[in-house]
Amino acid sequence: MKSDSNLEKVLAGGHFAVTGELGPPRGANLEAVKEKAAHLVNMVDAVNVTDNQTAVVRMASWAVSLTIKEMGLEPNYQMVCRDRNRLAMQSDILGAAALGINTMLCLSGDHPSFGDHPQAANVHDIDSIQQLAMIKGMRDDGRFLGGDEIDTPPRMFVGAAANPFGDPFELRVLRLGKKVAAGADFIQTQCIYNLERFAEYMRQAHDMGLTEKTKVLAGVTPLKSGGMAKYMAKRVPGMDVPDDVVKRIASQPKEKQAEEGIKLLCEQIEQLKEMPGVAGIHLMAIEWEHKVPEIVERAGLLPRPKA
Amino acid sequence: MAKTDSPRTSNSVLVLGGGIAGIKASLDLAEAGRQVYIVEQKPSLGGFLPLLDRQFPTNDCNICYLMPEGGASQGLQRVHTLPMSHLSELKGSVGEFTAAIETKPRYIDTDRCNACGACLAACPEGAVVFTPGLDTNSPTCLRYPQATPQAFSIDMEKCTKCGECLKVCHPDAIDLDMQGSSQELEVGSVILASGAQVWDPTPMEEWYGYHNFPDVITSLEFEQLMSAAGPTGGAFQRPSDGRRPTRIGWIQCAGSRTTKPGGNPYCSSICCMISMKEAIWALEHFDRDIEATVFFMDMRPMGKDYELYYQRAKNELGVNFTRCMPHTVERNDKTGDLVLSHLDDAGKLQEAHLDIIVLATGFCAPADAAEQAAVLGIEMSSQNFVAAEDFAPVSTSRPGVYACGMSLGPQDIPGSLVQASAACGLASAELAPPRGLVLAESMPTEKKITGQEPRIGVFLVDWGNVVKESVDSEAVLQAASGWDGVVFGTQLELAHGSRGLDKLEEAIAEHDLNRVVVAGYSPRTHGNLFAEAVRRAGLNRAMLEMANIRDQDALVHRHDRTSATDKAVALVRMAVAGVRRAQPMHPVKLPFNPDALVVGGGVAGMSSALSLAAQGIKVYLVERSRQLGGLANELFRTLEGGSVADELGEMIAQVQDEPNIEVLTDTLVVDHQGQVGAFITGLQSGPGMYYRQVAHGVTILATGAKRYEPTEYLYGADDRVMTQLELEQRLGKGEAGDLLDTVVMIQCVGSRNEQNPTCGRICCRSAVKNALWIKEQNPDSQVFVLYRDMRMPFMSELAYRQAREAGVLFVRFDPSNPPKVSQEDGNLEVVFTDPILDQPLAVEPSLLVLSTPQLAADENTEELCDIFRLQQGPGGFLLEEHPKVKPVDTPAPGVFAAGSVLAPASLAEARTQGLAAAGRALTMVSKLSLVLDNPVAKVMPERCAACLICVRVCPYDIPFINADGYSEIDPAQCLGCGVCAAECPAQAIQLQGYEDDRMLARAEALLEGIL
Amino acid sequence: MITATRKPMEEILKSVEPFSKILLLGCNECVTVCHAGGRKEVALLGAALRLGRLQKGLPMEVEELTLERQCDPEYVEELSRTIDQYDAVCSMACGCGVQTIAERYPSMPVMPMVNTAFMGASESHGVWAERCAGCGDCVLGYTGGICPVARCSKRIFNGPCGGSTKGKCEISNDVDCAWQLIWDRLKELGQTELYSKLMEPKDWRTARDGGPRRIVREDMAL
Amino acid sequence: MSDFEPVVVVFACDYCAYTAADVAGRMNLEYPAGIRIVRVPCTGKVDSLYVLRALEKGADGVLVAGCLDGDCHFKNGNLRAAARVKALKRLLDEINIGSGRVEMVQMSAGQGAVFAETARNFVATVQELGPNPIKHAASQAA
Repeated sequence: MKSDSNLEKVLAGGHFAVTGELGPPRGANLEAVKEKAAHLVNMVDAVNVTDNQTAVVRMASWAVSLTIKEMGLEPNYQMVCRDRNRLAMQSDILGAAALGINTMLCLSGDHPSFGDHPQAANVHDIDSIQQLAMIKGMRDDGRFLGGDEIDTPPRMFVGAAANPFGDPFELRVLRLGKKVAAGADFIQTQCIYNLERFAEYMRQAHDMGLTEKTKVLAGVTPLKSGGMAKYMAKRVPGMDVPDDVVKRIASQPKEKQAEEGIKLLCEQIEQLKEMPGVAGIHLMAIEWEHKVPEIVERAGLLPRPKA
Repeated sequence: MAKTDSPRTSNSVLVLGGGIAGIKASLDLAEAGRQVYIVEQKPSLGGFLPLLDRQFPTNDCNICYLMPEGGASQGLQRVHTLPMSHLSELKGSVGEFTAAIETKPRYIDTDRCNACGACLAACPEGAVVFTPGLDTNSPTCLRYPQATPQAFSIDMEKCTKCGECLKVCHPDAIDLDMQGSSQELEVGSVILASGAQVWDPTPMEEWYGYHNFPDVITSLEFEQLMSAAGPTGGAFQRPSDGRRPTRIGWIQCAGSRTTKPGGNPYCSSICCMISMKEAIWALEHFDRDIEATVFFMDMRPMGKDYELYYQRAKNELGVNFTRCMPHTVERNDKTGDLVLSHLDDAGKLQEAHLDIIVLATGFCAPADAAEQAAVLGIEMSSQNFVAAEDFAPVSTSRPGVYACGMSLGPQDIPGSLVQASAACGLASAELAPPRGLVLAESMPTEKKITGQEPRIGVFLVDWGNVVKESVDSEAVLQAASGWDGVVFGTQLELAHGSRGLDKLEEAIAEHDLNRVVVAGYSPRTHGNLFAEAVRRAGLNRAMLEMANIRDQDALVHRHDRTSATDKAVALVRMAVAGVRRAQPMHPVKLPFNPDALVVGGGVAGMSSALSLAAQGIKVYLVERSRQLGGLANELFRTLEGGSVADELGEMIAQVQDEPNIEVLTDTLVVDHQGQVGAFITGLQSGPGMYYRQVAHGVTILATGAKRYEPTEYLYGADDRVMTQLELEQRLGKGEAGDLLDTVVMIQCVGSRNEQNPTCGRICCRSAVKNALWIKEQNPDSQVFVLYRDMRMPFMSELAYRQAREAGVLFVRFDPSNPPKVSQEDGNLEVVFTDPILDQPLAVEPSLLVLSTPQLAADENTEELCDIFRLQQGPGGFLLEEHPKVKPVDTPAPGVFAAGSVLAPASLAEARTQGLAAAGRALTMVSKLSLVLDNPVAKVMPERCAACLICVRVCPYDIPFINADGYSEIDPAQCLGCGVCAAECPAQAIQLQGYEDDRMLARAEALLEGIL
Repeated sequence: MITATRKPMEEILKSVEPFSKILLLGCNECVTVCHAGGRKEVALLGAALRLGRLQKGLPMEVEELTLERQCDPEYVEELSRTIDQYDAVCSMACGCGVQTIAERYPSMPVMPMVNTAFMGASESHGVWAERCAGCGDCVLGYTGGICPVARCSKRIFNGPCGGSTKGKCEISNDVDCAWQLIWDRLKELGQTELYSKLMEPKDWRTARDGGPRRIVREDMAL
Repeated sequence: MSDFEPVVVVFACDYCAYTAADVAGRMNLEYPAGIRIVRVPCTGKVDSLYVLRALEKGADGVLVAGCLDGDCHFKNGNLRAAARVKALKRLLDEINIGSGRVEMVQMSAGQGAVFAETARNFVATVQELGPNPIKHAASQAA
């Protein structure tokens, strides 16, 4: 084992993994965090704790990670390249590791122009792939990026995000390959709605032998309403929501749309379970944490394996 | 046109007659480098023109554009004017004529006389003759710049040799013993332009009371009566008792369209327009209380868009029109009223009481027409006008002798000018080929003025005294005299005899001026005229700046003398500031490509092509369709009965056999660039639309019109309803037989209505032609022609009469109550109102014929306008440069137009315009080199940052960054728009004449004193 | 080329408030080419300044002059004889020019009239776009001649990020995705294998992050 | 400010507006005498500087008068002029002279009536705006 990560163990055990997601609060209110997190206990194998997602300032990812760790959850500590240079990153990683955080996700981060501080300088000292390589190097070679040796290297199970649907499509698998090469132990993908296209992506990844070297968790998000479906389809960069999906949700009466969304989600999860190379799902129920138990229940993903 | 066997060695043409037709012919020829002898029997040139106060349809005076002085400044020295002269014999044959000219004594030496007028004042007998223009206060432009030549003459019959004049003549120009002279001229061809004379109402005075009643006058006399320079000095009084007339009546067709002895059977064509012009002018010039009534049989405004002029006169300007048969004029001795009795529309006798009656007298052949024809050895028509044919409209029976203007019959100015240019084209074909002519440039070398302090002369030019009316000229000159660099200022008076331009040139020499401001006319209209004068005085043309205080000040602010004067001062100050910084400009000379592009293979286009080709000019003749001939292909015969097919066939054959013409059928024009002398036009040919470019120096557009597809009167719904063209087809092929039992023709279908207010112009003639033809094929057939006005100009009136005599029934209808056509179980019925019986008549025709107009081929013409940067006028027809004085020119230099692309045209008109366009083109093609004197952009290398901005913004991709690393602009290609100069971030590019410092100086001078 | 744009008039007018006679100084290099500070722009701003001040009722004398280059001491030296007659120099050059003036004439206030923008190229008449960030360690050889540092919003060296959509960047449809361009060009060049090479974290010392940069040519500088 | 008679400089293209102005004169159409026309070969030649200088010298308004869209004798000079006028308007607002004092107008050579009407209307607009603000300042300074 590379780490003490629960996620690593579940995946190593060949189980179909389930990860959740949790957005830190825009304030110093820990209770809110705990309340949200409570819904996820025993429902998922790890919880991504986002890092100033969509470039909006939130409670530090490492702090929230520690909090939910105490609640018995496995935090997946996210870190974006936008806000830290290589020094800050490495020191935070050492701190997190020291306090028992075992899982990390490397990301570029949304551009500040989307967030609440568009005027902020964006660091991008290194990019997410370089970040992966850096963490792998710290863990396996026990060396800082600068080359110096580390006394007690951080034992991190490190993953990366991937968007199968960004353009250019042909570059997507190649880039996945780069991330694997850089040291991604697992991959969490962007929300999948177009399963055919995703299957194609997985097939290519499989052909390149990537699914051997890494564990791919397919990102899924329940569509709460026709409006949300449309928004995802039109507005979110690099998102692929097929028209029939939008139609299916939107065609329902308002009050039935959420239910339809969950139904659709469960069907998708069934298909993903069957898809070669898919090692699990990453369930992003943003501001819908309380629904997670129902979803995993109905998707037949319970009980979660005990590590 | 079959080539004559002229040796083509001479370069001279004899022009007989100095009216506008003769003048136009002379100017065109001179501009084309030809030697011209213009022989005029009167003491001075001008013909009727100087006697007209205004000309329709613009109702202003275009004399300065038509007379030599304003018409064309270059080439004038090649026109030799022989006044008081006539042709006594014409020996030899085409290409090598010898003309014997007799000149009467003038008793005044034209070279010495400066027309100061002293002799006229001194002469007790009024024997001194001088034909001034009419209204010297005309609010238009330069009045008749007194006579050309600038000299008086003496009428020996009146002269008593008292010798008074000798005393006062300082130039010592008078020689009372002067003898007549004769000379022989060698010329290659001859153009007859001796015009017509006004018909004299005397023989019909029992009808019109001319002579019997002093208040019955002719239109020309009325014209003078209204004129400030006329007998009443502008006071509007009637001859008999000096009372101010309020009820004025015009009697149309006085002496025309009549079989009465002393009258003329034909229509004089232009009297309708003249009367309307006079009526409108009377209403505008004098108070609105005037009641102007035109008594007419048919209104015949025949020229392009003249119908609109008629509608305006009737509906907007308040001229009354009474349709009637004028009968006799009596005088009520109690009231002094003139009483015109006339038969109204319903045939009832009516009386009209009037203060003045104006006889719209027509024109007839000059008294000596037959005599002159004998001398020339040419055949004349029954009416003693030159006998011409549709396909040879300006030719005479003697090769090498051509005719134009009223010697071919009464017509308006544009018609005369078009014929003049047409005759020039043909006459030139008999001369040495135009290429290779070296045009004499007799210009003094330019003075070196670089480094000199500016010595500016300010000249106020106010020919016609328009500016004075609203601007205090003295104050302007006064102000100018105080400005930096202004050393001289004066008014250039043309009204007092001497040629003002000479004065200008003298002043430049006398005061050693190196810069000139002319305040008065617009630089657009008169810039060239004065630039030439400045150049003649030894200065560079660019040393002139014009202040537009007439069109853009005096004429606009007539009710605010103070402001107008202030503004004039500002405008002149601007010009002075500008000219102070003027730099000499040196024109670029480029080889002139003589080849011609003719677009449109109809009669007009082919005429142009043949005329040019006959003079060794290479012609590309482009036709959209598969075959040549255009609309004429559907015509069978002319009104006179000649065969169109034969003539057209021969013409097409000539075109195809002509080695100088490259015919491109199935071909479209797709793009066009360059300037006159160096055009490049892109063509696409054949089904494959294969693209090629042709280089040419001039362009002639003759793309014709399209036929109106009627929607009225069951057309298309019933086979018995057809257009005149379709009828002509049937008649021509002899397929109409059974249909000819009862024929009804309806005129003005698709014209003179809201959708198309213009007149179809030739539909009346088509109707009469076909009506006669029907009668010819089936004498028993009943033919009705339902019309609004029968418009049968000149000799076609005779055909109209012939048709009536042949039993064709002409029934007038009112547009408010048009004929009604219906069809019930197979029976066609036409119901119309007979004005005389004033009740509806129903006819069941075997054939219903609609007289439909030609319309502008809109899409096609619009495309053309895009490609050649031209504009469309009312009705979508191509807009010529000037409807009066430049009828076949377009605003684009080197681009001419002919035929029905300009307006619906008859065969003869299309043919004439085609020849005319060729004649106009020759004035350019004869030039060996193209002189580009437009301002061009200049780069200051030391400033240039080689930023490429100019390269990017130039609409013609002319600037480039040269080997030395700065922008270079080829003056030969630059068209001088100045965009590069305006965008250059380094201010490294300056446009000649519009340099930044100069523009800013102008603006500042214009605004001086405001802060 | 260095690009710049004129500052808002309000800011400019405020910055010259204290002065009654200024020298408005253009530069005939980059700022001329990008229409920010050449003779033409100097004349325009000059007129605008006079107008703006007259409108406030505080006329100001504006002397207009454009130097060949404001970032070379020799050219700047031209001012030495006349500069004392002005209350201030208002430079329309890029920051380099402004500082060269300030350095040479310590006692003379120097006001920038333009905002220096970026190193760019002209895309068409009136359009300039950033092309180089001056990072001091050019990677264009590996990226098909398209710079990820200057043209990717996230400076990603192993891009594109997930936000790339139809060739556009996630921040705006008007911004091309540099990595789409890079990839297309690499395919064009048949060099797609260059992509698979993992790009190492960049040494930013050669860029601004290494502190103000100088170039000293031993073979030239004595 | 009713007795205020604005002075307006018109930069008129030789091929259209300048000709139209001549036509207006020959048609005896009236417009205020404050209208003063400067001839240019094409509005594309009208440098923004000319407009500013005119205002600087006390003009109350400036018209740039060019050909109708698509009719520019030099293809697109009128469009460039229009673009410059747009930018100038922004600048004039920035310095409180007012964007309303400069306008781009378009007409064809024959439209004498259009010229006269345009001139009248613009003068009326400028009358509303009042005199060029620098006049007042200048008079105070003096």
